[in-house]
Amino acid sequence: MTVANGPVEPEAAVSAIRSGDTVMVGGFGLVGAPLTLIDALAEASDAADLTIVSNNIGEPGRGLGKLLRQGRIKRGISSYFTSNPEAVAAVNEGRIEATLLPQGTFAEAIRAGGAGIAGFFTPVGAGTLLAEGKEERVIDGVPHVLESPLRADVALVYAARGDAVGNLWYRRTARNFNPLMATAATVTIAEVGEIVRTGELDPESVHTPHLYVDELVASR
Amino acid sequence: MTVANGPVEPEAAVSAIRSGDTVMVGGFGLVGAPLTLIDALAEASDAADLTIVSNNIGEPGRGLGKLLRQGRIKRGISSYFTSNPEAVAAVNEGRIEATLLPQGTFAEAIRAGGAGIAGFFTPVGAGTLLAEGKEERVIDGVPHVLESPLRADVALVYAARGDAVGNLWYRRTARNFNPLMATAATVTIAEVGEIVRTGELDPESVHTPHLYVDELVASR
Amino acid sequence: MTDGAKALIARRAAQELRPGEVVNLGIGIPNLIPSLLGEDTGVFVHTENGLLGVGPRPDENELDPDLIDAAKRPVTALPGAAFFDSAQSFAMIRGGHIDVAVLGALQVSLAGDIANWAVPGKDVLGVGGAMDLVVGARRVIVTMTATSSDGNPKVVSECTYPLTARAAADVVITELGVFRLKAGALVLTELAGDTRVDDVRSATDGDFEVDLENRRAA
Amino acid sequence: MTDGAKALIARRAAQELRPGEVVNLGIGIPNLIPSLLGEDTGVFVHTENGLLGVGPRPDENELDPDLIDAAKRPVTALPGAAFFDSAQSFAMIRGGHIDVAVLGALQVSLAGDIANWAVPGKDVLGVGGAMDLVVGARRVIVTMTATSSDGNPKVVSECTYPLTARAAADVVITELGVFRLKAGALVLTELAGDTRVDDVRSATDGDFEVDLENRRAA
Repeated sequence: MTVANGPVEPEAAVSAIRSGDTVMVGGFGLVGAPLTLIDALAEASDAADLTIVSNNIGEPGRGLGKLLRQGRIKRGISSYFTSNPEAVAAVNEGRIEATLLPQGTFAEAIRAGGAGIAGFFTPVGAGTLLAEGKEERVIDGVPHVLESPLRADVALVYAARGDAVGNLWYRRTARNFNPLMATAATVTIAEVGEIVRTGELDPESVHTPHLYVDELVASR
Repeated sequence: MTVANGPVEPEAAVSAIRSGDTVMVGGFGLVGAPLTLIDALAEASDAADLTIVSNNIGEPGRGLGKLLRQGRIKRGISSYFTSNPEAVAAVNEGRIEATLLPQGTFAEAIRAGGAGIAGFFTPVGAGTLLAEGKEERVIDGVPHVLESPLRADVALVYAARGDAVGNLWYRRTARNFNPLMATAATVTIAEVGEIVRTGELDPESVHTPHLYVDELVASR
Repeated sequence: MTDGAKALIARRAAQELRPGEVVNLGIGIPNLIPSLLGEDTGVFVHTENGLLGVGPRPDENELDPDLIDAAKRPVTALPGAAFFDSAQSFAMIRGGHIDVAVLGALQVSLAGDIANWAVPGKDVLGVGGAMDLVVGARRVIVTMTATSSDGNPKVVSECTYPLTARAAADVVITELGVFRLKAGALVLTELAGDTRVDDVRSATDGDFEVDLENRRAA
Repeated sequence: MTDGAKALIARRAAQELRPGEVVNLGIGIPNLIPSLLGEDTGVFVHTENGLLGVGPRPDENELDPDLIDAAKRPVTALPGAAFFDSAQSFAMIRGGHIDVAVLGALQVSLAGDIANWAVPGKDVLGVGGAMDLVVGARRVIVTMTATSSDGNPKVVSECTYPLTARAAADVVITELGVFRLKAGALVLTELAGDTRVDDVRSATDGDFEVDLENRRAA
């Protein structure tokens, strides 16, 4: 689809998130994280029991760290919980479940989720703790692990620029997981730093074509 | 790696191709095909028994159609041989072997080859002629086929612009399979329409970062 | 098959498209659709060789050899368009991001199986994006004549041509009417002009249910 | 461990890098390498959060919150740099397009197994790109002190810490010398300064071959 009705308020956008949902959140740490949307989710929604798919669970009291303090995260799927000591404590005290994936597998699984790939074999993690319970197969003499795609009910992404139909352009290393997550959710909500007229983004340089984007929100 | 020594002549570049090699060739039909490199391969090399991985086998007497007429292609891996009736005839007369893949599977297999993915499950082709001999698996109730990555000894790609270290930028629908193939070969040779100074390409808009490119050739 | 009948099928197919949808159009009848869509219908055309936002055919001084569609015809790109590589393009298709694929077929079974890429005994050397599109698009609309040039029904109890995918057709539009897949079976839901149900039965191999809807205003 | 010893390890590691190579640098000792490389060494630095062509740390008026490395420190981008998303970045890593990864470790076994992401009994909640890098990079150079802060050897017969990958270390550089993986086993190939083989043996858990090369000029 595409963005139908122009930008909406963040509070309205995040009302798409229901208790029990799986939510992808872009960003590497807080860089490229959709902070306006996360704040709206923390302040204007009471959706709980969320499964969060994000490389990190924010920082203490910042970004996803807010939702963590509110006790609204049931499970995290990440490559690096360690960047938020409160997330580590929550896991160790049994308050949230944790699924840890190698960062490349995490990224590839999200891409697979958006690309209709139902599983892929990677050599990364084979023979380690992180392969436990997963199918292993030796391919061309090398042990591989079968990894499953990741999908979400809602993806929250941040882009520096977006046009009115929802084409997105990311800036520098704020790109990271955002373009992948935009492809892998039933509803993708894009927080945009600067909303430009349709036609202003160079079609060769659109990082996320609009067919992946459902709602557009201006950063605050 | 990166482009070490600046642009080379096409004849020198294609001397990397040896008899029996697998060669990927970019382009959708002739759009985005590296015609200077193909001509050099046809005229200045006698490498034979080639396996060609390309969406099409050129057109009659044009592009890869030249190599076909020279009898230097042993096998084609493509999604659409039909665009060159001489390729169809060569297959039917047993002069070349043909492996046909759905176009999306063909593209994904090349990406997988460049991305270190040893196999992937796709629903496309399941239960059809093109799944014969392949492992099938029902995942979430849907039949899937396990597809293997494609790799090559040498990839020949075309980009409208490239800088001195080998960053590439493709123009419009001439992009197609070129960026994928650039990632999936032991040696990637890029034919470039316009060679610009390093730093002239916008780092947000580089389509193929230079670590995928080994040799640079100017289009004739 | 007259051009008029093809235009009729294309016109009916165009009515299936809704504003904001992303549509991939196969060769043949589907390619008549763009000129039938008015300006600002809000439908976005995707072509699998790497463009979302296909515009009208260029006039001579707009011709650009780097700008073609999947049928290798020159096209233009509309404001808001984006270019991408083939892996990304098919990730869109396979990942369910194309709302509608409109395509021709050689046969469609009454279970919605589609055969549209190969004829038995002939070369099976060109599949292109056919399989990806019928598996991946959220809605698959088949536009075809009711019978082949030698008079055989194309809606059949079982496909005899090599399959493209099983249970993939959501809507089948011929010059005689419209079938929709309901609970795993094609149901005749609409008759074209003064066509009668018996006309459709005699052009179809196999039995089907009839559940006529009010034809929406054309 | 003095800063001087760390600098010694980093300097020796920097000598392993060749012009034109693409290098990913882990946190700790590897991060001392960029300032040791002269201008125009022709080495390109990759950071897995999405940049090829990492430049020096910015001064205050160059600071850009959108431009960081994988350790989340501000960096700059050199001419010829490219930005990309995380799937592409790890496709580069896993696909063998990173020539060298230089990284720290908790333990390396004499078979080249690396343990560098988790300590038993502690949280195993952060792996980041560690596994991808040691599996995917063409050459893996481990830079670490010979012994842990509590005096235990870090080159061991068998890793007791959770593995990152098996047989992944190509070169191990400590303040005492250099090991290289040859035929599946670490071989001591170089001694630092006036270090003797026995010094290395007493800082190592397990037996290893010695095959000293002439130390290249520093």
